[in-house]
Amino acid sequence: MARIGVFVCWCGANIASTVDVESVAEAASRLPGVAFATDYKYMCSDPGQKAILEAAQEHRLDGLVVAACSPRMHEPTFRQVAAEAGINPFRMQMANIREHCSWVHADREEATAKALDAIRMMVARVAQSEPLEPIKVPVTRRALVIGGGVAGIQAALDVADGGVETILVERTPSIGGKMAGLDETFPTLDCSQCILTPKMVDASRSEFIKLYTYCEVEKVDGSVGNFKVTLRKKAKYVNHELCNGCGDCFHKCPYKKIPSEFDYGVGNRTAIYVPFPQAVPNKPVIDRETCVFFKTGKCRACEKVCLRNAIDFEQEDEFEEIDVGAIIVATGYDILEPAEMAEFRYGAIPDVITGLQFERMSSASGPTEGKIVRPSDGEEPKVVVFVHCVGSRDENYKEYCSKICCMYNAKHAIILKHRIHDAQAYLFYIDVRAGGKGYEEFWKRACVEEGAEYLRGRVSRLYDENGKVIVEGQDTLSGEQVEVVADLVVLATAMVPAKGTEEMARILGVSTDKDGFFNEAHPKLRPVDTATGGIFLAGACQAPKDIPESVAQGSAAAAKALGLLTKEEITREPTVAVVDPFICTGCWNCVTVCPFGAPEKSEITMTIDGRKVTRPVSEINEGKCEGCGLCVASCPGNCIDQRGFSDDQVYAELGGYLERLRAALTHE
Amino acid sequence: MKFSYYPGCTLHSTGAEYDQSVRAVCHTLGIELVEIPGWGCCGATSAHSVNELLAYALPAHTITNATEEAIAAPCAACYNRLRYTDVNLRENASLRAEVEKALDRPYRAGVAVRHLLDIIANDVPGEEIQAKLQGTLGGLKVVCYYGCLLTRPKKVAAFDDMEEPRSMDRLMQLCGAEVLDWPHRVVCCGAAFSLSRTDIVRHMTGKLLTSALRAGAEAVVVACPMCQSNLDLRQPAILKERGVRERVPAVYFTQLLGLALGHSAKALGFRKIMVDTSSLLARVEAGREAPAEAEG
Amino acid sequence: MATIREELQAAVRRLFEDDKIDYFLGYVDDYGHTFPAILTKDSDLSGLTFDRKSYNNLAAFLPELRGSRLGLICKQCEVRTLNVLAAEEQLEREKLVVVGVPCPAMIDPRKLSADEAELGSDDPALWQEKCRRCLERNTPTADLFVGEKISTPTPAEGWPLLEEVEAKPAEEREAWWREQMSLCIRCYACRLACPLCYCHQCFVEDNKPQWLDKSVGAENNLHYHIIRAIHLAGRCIECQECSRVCPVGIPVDVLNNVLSRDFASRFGYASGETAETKPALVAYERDDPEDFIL
Amino acid sequence: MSDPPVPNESTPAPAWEPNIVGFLCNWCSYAGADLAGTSRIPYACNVRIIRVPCSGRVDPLMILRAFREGADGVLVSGCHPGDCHYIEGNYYARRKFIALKQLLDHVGVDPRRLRFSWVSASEGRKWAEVVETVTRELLEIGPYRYDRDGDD
Amino acid sequence: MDAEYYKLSAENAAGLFERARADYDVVAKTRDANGNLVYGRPVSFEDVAFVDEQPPMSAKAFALPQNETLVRYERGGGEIRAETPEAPARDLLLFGVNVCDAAAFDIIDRVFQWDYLDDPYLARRERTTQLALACTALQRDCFCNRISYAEDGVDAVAYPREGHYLVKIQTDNGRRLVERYRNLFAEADGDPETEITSFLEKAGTAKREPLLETAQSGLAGAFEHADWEILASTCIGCGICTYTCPTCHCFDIQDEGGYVGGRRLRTWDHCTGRTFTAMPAHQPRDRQYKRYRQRLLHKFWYYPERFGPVLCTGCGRCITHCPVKINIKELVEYFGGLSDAPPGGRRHAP
Repeated sequence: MARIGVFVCWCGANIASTVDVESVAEAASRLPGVAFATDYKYMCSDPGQKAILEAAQEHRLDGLVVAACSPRMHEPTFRQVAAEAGINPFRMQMANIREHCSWVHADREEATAKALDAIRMMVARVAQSEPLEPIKVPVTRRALVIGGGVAGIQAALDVADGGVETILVERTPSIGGKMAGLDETFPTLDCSQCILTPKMVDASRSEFIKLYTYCEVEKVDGSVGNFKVTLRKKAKYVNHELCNGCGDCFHKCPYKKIPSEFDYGVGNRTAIYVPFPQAVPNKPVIDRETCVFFKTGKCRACEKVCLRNAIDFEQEDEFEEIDVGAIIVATGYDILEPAEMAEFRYGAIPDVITGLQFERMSSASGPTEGKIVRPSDGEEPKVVVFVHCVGSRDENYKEYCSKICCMYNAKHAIILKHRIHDAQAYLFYIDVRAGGKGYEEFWKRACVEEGAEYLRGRVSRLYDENGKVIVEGQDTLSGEQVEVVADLVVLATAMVPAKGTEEMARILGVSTDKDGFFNEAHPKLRPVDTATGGIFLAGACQAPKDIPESVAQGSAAAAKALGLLTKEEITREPTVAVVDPFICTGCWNCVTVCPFGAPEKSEITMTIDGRKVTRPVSEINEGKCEGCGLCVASCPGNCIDQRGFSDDQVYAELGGYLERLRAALTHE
Repeated sequence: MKFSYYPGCTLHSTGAEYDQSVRAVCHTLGIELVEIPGWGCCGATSAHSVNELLAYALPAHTITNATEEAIAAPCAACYNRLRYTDVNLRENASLRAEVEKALDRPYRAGVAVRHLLDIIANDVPGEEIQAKLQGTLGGLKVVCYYGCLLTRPKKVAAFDDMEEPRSMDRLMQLCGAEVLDWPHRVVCCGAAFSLSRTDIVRHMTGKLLTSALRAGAEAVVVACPMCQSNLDLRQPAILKERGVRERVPAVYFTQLLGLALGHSAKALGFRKIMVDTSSLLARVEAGREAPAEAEG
Repeated sequence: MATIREELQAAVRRLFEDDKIDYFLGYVDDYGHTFPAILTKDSDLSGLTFDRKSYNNLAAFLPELRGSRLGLICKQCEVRTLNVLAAEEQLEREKLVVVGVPCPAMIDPRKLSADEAELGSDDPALWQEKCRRCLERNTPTADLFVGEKISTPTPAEGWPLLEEVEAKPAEEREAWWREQMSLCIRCYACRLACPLCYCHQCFVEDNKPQWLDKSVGAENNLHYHIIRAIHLAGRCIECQECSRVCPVGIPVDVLNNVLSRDFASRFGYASGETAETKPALVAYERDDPEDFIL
Repeated sequence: MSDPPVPNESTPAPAWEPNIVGFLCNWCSYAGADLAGTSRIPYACNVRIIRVPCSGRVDPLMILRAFREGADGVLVSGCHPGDCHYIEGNYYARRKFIALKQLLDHVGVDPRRLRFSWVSASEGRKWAEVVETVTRELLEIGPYRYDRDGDD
Repeated sequence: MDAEYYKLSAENAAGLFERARADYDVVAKTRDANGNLVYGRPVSFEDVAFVDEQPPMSAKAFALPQNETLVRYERGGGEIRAETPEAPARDLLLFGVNVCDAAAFDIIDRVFQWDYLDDPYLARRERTTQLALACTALQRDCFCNRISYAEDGVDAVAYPREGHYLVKIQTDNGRRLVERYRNLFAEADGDPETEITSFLEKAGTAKREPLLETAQSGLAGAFEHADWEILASTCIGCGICTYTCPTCHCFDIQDEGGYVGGRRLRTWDHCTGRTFTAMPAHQPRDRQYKRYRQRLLHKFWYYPERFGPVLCTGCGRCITHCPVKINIKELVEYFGGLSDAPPGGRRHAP
């Protein structure tokens, strides 16, 4: 017979005011399995906890029921007390007689009866509770960062700072992401190359960071602390060990008219190329799609000039399997394809460009060496129209606000003024959102000091008229129809998740929201966690975000990862499912329902009637099991049970309450 | 195909040529039109800016009188008002009760309201029109002007893309016209301000006409009598103000379609167009004789 | 029917001679009954037959013979069952030789008189109720078809007994089911005759915890039958063996029909149609109806 | 060791009170009930709560056992679809509830005896209203008496 | 005691039924709401079904009910109250039951009076009187003619003749029934014994060699016989044969309820089930054919070896209602060496 101690708390007057705590404690002392019962003013206080410890000693208790507040409040506290009293923490249960009872039922007699029932149920539950130890899972002290933008770089640097080996995987030939393509950044107008390049170099030099560029994540298995990741290292056709980055090859490459992805088509690149001068690693790759050798087998100009014969056309994609303990996703963003919105005639009128294209023109190392020009005739634009919220805050496209366009439009207006002193900027906006530090002052500088003309209204239509772009819109403040004859129009299009985010979500088993951004575990309290343990988020892949926030999230995700990786092993809640292989028939219902892939197909060999029979059976991977109990309820043969929420416990709880009813009923 | 025909006030008066060409084209294409007995004015823009009940009761009266299952409305304004009424009465029970009290009889829900362009461009198969062509439009250069009511708002008038409609362009292409691209397909012509604020109409229509001329158009094809009259009525004065000597007649898509289907210009009411259309008709004639490659 | 008997025996003998199978699962008639039998290569095949009393769903014997090469006679009932079992990975289809037969519709044993004159007649009123809804009389996807194919009459619609019970008001339905359930002796023949009840330990055999009382009684019996019907949701192929074998004549398959009809109309479940459909209760749609949820 | 006096024995038996077993999911509904407490929202006292990790953990066996042991009503409450801490637990649960409800309705058990609800952690008031509704409707249909001991 | 013979006219039979209802709780064959034949409690003589057909459930339940509360306990107010249900208050008359059902009671009385006297069972048997009605023809699956033990131990057996029944009384309960309604019975004339023998011959229920008892020695050596696996492996292990059988009497003890109150009850169990002898370590009869073999050998070897009669009255229900129609008579003959042709011709590899 169990020796359970029942401790009824007054919680000052919170419980005692409506529940007759003395009579409940006295009644509880006579419950089956109860060796001792008492009540006390504040169970969770120090004297309260001491009282439990003493009683546990004196009455050799092996289980505790604390009738007080909600377990969501003090379960950890009293589990700790149980541990100190030498009782397995999972043989302590709390009976919720405050939130679910005294605070919501005024009738003293009813509340007391309900409190006693709650205690009766918990005593029956503790009597059926197996002692459980938290599951220990070894941790691989290595982190994976997916995406080499500013968020990814920051995360990798911070994790490396903690002395943990970090694999930084970047899909394009160089890390740097979108920020590398920017010119000056708001609100300080310091040049992004100057503040980003040092971090890129640190990342490439750090002894703890291994850089995998031109590489994608193919497959992710395992669970928190023990992920097994398959990487696809795309063929670069250049042996980076031999190459010293002299650049002869891409100077010699005859094919110079390939639109550069990095410049968003503003400039061109060669087939063998380095995306931008400050690229890290500063070594070229050959783009198989545009290199003529892969079409006709001729040319090989780069191979001829390469003194270190680093060119290797026979290279194949390579796969590498790595073990990591934590994964930080920093896959960044793309912009909504403006061609979808016919009214802006992007693509039809050459002088209608996107914000990122404007950045590339304004960048000193960009294709126009910093000169702002009209793509149609290369002339300097005198009148430039900047259009806000193109595709954002629009029920036909993206409902959300992309957060950074107001600021970079103000920045563009300022840059335009600096580069072309007599140029006039017109900005069509709905509301200017400048909530960051120094943002309001920055925007005011654009419209007051730099003379940018802010027109509050949406642009209804653009069309070209003898070389000019006529922008029809409305200025709601003056109520006027407005028509601007512009030399150049810059569209601030909506930020959307990077291409391939959906695919990455499927590989990681992480869900995405209605707009395709990764789902954080909790918008306010766990913004960099995901629902899956050990996978963290950083940067614009989680939602539109500016550089300061992306960097902050990079560090936050790193802190989370370090919190996990600095432990030898991590403990997980032991309330996981367990399969009885002898009666499992291998129908895989559990495998189908589990959202975490915990049930795995294994085998069992039994001797029946003298013959050895091997059968497929399910087995729960305790590392992956989150303890939801879905598989337990979906197994027809009840072959799976859940520790801590076992069928026996639920049955006992049910019986504890209803048995009193049944006895009363059979009196009739 | 059988429709209840709702001409609307203008087609029995200033827009008579639209009515003539509609009846001619529908007759040739086998679309039976049964004029709605006792139809009334749809209220146009004036009603819904003054009295909401009236704005819904007038169209409701016309819809309830319709005998067929679907109504064909050639005028964009009537089409828009009838659609608006039908959608709102079905969704808003209290409004419906109020309108039924005003009409003193139940509203006949479930009648489909269709614009004539939608019917001809989407329901009549292209091959059928092709088969019935007597001659092409001889490569006449045209731009198609839908106006702002025909494709908006999306919830009510959803038979073509709101920003970039193409159904009339397709139809004209079918008839052998050279359809030019231009940016002002759905920009407003000033509509009812024609009398109260003529300055606005002159400004808006001027922009449309110069844009059409700039695109090289020899005719602006329209599908709404209001747009036609704004573009046509004061064209000489408006263009003179802007120092433009060329003229570009605004004609109904049914008139050009009628020509292609072999009806005579007189039967299609070309003479009623203010801007002289004789050069246009000559151009079509010339284009027809000239061998095919000349058109290119 | 005589020719079927000879053709069948010849085909099975060839299968054994060509060493294609270790066992053959078919029907044998002796002492006035037709019953399932497991034959080996040296069994006397003279009893092997297929007639209108071959109701048993032979798929119910697969677990015992799993792993060995097995030939079995399959009506459409068996084929649909094999599909469900395959979807739940309970059999290795490549080890089975499905012997197809033209199924003339089984006679309801409760309508057989002593001299069994009814076996010859073609009156649908004598058939088992499921046979009126049969979609395909000749075994689809058979590896080997014995006998000539016969025409399949147009399948009847609906579940007569279910609709009859359903038409009663709630109190009458409760009384009717309470009376049926008071007859139940919990012999579990319905569970053990069902090919889809293959769990090694059924919830009725559990005693830790003992969710279901062992004692008979209208409520205990009802709970047992409800849980069994739930476990067959979207799986039951309506072979009606459960009702046929019930010694006290309770139409237990009506409960299965409640769910198979509802899951067919609401979620498009056609159990046994393909070898891929997962059981209904381990699947969901985001827009499943929830009008009953507060 | 005697058993505690059964409360409603000594005092004059009040008019019949329905006994309801509530299976509440730990992340949303249990927290919602806690919130009803912290917000001091009074509601009927008839529900005894069993905490389960997810509404998907509730097996039809438990619900039927509750009725067998003397409950007059059973309420299962979980997170709103889409909010489940385990992503899709409540979706699977809902499919099971549909099947069980269909069968119990068919065999004539009053549909108001077995209730399901989605209550989030921020819906304290809704939890109180759910309990009030379920209790009030059970008062209308009376105690659940199928057959007590079954030995005929 | 030696048998006594009486004549009971058809009208008096109706009179006997009506008058007996006052003193006895009368059970007879009748049709239930679904139209199934059952041993019920018909209210009037017209409702009694005079047919040879047996109800699916034998009359066993009137001596050994499927559920029987042995003790009900309740804990409260400091002590535990326990009460055992009293013995039945009224006598029970099994009116017109099949002979094979009536004969079964005497066979299983032996095990309930063995080293332990089963009070509830014996109390019920004490107050039960059987007035069996002999069958006019052997049904398809019946084989009472192959069991030596026929009407032995039955209180009274009525043989239908033209317009009257020849009633054979064999026990005190039987005589007490006749004495109670002596005026309804007339002295039997002529030679009742030969009349009965010729009746049995005509009905086909007379004994026919070789009786199944003789298979006992053969069965003793058949435990390892290879054909058990093939001939019995289609058995699905349900409880039909045992629950419908008039002589199968195995039961399980179950406790229901809990600390505060509940009951201990006896409920039928069946040796063909997977959990019957499932020990914690393992289930000794781990294959279904072993469980079926146990049922057959218990009936035709272990029971007769210990108590004399075979544990079977040949009623054939276990064949009629078997979902896979396994024929126990055929198997007893085959494994007992009475015939060399296995049923359905499925000899196992030699």
